[in-house]
Amino acid sequence: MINKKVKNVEEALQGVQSNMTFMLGGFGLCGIPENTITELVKRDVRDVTCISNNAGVDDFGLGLLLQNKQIKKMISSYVGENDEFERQMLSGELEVELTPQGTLAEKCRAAQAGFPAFYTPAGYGTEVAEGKETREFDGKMYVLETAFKADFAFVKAWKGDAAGNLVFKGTARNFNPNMCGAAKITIAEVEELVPVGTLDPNDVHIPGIFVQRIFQAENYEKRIEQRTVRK
Amino acid sequence: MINKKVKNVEEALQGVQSNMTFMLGGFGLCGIPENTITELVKRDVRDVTCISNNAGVDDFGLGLLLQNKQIKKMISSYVGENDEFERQMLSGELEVELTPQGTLAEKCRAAQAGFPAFYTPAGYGTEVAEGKETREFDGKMYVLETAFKADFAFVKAWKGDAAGNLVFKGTARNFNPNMCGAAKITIAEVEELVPVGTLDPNDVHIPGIFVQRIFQAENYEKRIEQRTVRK
Amino acid sequence: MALNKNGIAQRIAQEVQDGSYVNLGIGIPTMVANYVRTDIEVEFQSENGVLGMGPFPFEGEEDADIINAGKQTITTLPGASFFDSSLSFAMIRGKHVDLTILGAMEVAENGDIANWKIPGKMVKGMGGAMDLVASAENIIVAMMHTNKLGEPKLLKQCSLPLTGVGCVKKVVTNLAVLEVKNNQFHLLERAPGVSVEEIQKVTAGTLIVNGEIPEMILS
Amino acid sequence: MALNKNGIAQRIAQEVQDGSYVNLGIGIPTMVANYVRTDIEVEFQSENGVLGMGPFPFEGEEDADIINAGKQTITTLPGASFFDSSLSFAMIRGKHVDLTILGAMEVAENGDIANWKIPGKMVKGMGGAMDLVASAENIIVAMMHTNKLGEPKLLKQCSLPLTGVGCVKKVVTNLAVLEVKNNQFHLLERAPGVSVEEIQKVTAGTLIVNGEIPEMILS
Repeated sequence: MINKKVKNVEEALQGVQSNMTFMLGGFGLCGIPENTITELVKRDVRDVTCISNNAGVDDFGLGLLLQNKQIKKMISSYVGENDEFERQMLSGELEVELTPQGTLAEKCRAAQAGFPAFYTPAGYGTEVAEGKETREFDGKMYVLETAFKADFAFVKAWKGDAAGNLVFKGTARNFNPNMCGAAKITIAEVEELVPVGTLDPNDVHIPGIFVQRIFQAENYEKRIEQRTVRK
Repeated sequence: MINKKVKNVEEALQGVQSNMTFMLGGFGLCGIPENTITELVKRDVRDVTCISNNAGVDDFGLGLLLQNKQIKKMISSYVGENDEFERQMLSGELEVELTPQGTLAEKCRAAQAGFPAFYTPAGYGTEVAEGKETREFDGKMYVLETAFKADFAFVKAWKGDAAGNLVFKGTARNFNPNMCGAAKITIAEVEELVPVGTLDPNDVHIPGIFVQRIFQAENYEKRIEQRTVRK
Repeated sequence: MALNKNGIAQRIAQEVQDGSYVNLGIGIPTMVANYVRTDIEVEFQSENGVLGMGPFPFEGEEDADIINAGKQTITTLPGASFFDSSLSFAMIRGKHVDLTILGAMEVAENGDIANWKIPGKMVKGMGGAMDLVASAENIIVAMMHTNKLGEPKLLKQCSLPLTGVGCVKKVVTNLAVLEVKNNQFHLLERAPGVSVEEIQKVTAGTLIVNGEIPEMILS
Repeated sequence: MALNKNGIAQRIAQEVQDGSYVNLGIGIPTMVANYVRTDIEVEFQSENGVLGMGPFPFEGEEDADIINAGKQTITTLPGASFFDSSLSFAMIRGKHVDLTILGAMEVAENGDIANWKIPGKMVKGMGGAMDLVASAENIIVAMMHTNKLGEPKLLKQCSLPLTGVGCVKKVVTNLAVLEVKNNQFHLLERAPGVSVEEIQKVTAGTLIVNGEIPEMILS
């Protein structure tokens, strides 16, 4: 068993630098690597490009990095719910590349799986396809999209072990598994680091080979964006 | 919950006809849809194309369909261990298309996921790439491969429920999940059909949306090709 | 009388067929789930990674790890499953989801849809909408017939940046049910008490009125 | 004296680095696992969908659902995982597997490898070999230096249909350890008691002999 366990978030984030490209798991505030984001805010890491489906809210998630003006460019599918984001985007401080959500997921998976490019129907005939190769297969038009290239992938799992195996919970899974192994180095923070051998090999969502470092996270706020209940 | 449960293999195989293209899960004899194959042998279904990583052995698995001369063409990555296969292939009775194993898996997944084509490095510079488009990305050469098209996918799972959710065991998983939803109709045979609600939603390997029919299989021989033990 | 948003959702619910997988967009589409007949089997998919969504949780039972694409806390029904984003869009792109219901800013008579961007305004992004409209076999748009200024949203050609081309099959508005085919809007039903003339007046795209147009029946 | 197959496996085991993921082909490569140092951390991947393979099971403990790519019954170690074929080749194609060890019929001085097809004979197929050699960062070939007729297998150019182009980094045979670079075979080590001349005689590709060539050390 190859040991991926590191002591804490400080040790996990060794080598993280300004001007790098990061992938961050999560959908809205669900399943985001909270501990990693908190540590990135502490560090003087600037002008980074973040690949993340969303951009957090003003005072939580990636919003914290935005407030701190650490982000140069966001690659996302949906960036509402964030005033500071809007201000920086409209003022031109922040570069934004909007990508269809399924394409975003697959650009991660392509990087993980060694595919340089793939054809998808999403965005054909729209400004998303501008400047991209398009092509017909069986009478339908597709857009050629390329794999992401990133330095670090930061993901959050429910459980994990020192071998780097990960298990996710509910919809906190989302982009996290697709980002594992999609960057040069993948760092996983987990709610519960369990002893090696306790995860059922059939139920591992992401085998440890895709993860370089794993650490037991400290605590999770798990903020809910839209608390909706029935009467 | 949309009910996919059918009574037995006879009901499951409704609509299966000669000249169709089938996908069959399994690696060697591990995780093959035994009940489905037995039923296909009983039926007068001829001149079928089978997409399957292997072709079984002489008297088990797809070898049974070969003995019965029901197969017109095999699309596989490895077809050793089968004398009747060899005889039919060398005599020209059987058409064989050999595909790198990773490409075979991805051609299934592409069909499942709505990708018409993808670029892979496997087979570049070899006869597998002959007649196919090749292309350079970042200084490396790739071959354009297209998604499979099939009428039926026959898969075997360990557990499943009436919603069509599937869970696989060990390396009997192999191609089975990648074939689910990769054909017009996917039929799953399971060792154990469990009550809906008993599978943990986090541990479902294939959500029911990819499966059209599911049935409780009768018994499994689960023959071992290379019984290897330590002393 | 024109329908309110609940009325639109109620009418669209009639389009949901037994045994179908349905993806509901944010806004009116989300409300459709409340009106689907209870004697048919339907499963709701949300692109953030859940199939088999149930109703909102009871107070105190919210789980931050279980949300829908609108980031609302949800519950799941027996037979539900969770999965990653790549597999979620495999369901969508691979045409395994049978029906997509979403909102729109504009729909053109050729089935084009615009629903993600207003130039000069803050752009929030397309989310999963472009993937959904590019692949779904059956797309129903739920929207008001006109915008806040009273201007038509059913057009000869979209003026806003497109989300997808030639993909919308049906539109249900506060005034009408329309089928989109052969580069025309075909009027199928009127909202109760709304005349064909009223609908024609606020429809900029080609409107085909064939014979007597029945009123919607909302049980 | 030329090595036997176990000797080749033993020598290759020295190439396996601490902390690496390794894919072993059928034949001699499978035997490498028996000789890897026990004080280093290595995980074995098999393309049929398992990471963290252990030794063969004890008699009576075989499980038909747990096999390796050679269809042999295996066991798994703590920390193991099972996965589908698509994810398995994501590991391989995505360069997550660090070292691939496989057999060959021919290797050319430019790193080309042929190991899947002999024209006119029954063709069994390439299995995962083409995916492995097209993507692995580090590929070591384990083979006999000559074929059954005594003819060289280290060639200027492969005569058999290729499995992959320019991909082999190192070859370990019963006679020698050779590095493949700059379109040449560089002799690194000799089997105990085997002379440079003997190796030269059965090597058809360009053989570079730089200085004194040490004998392999097989502990």
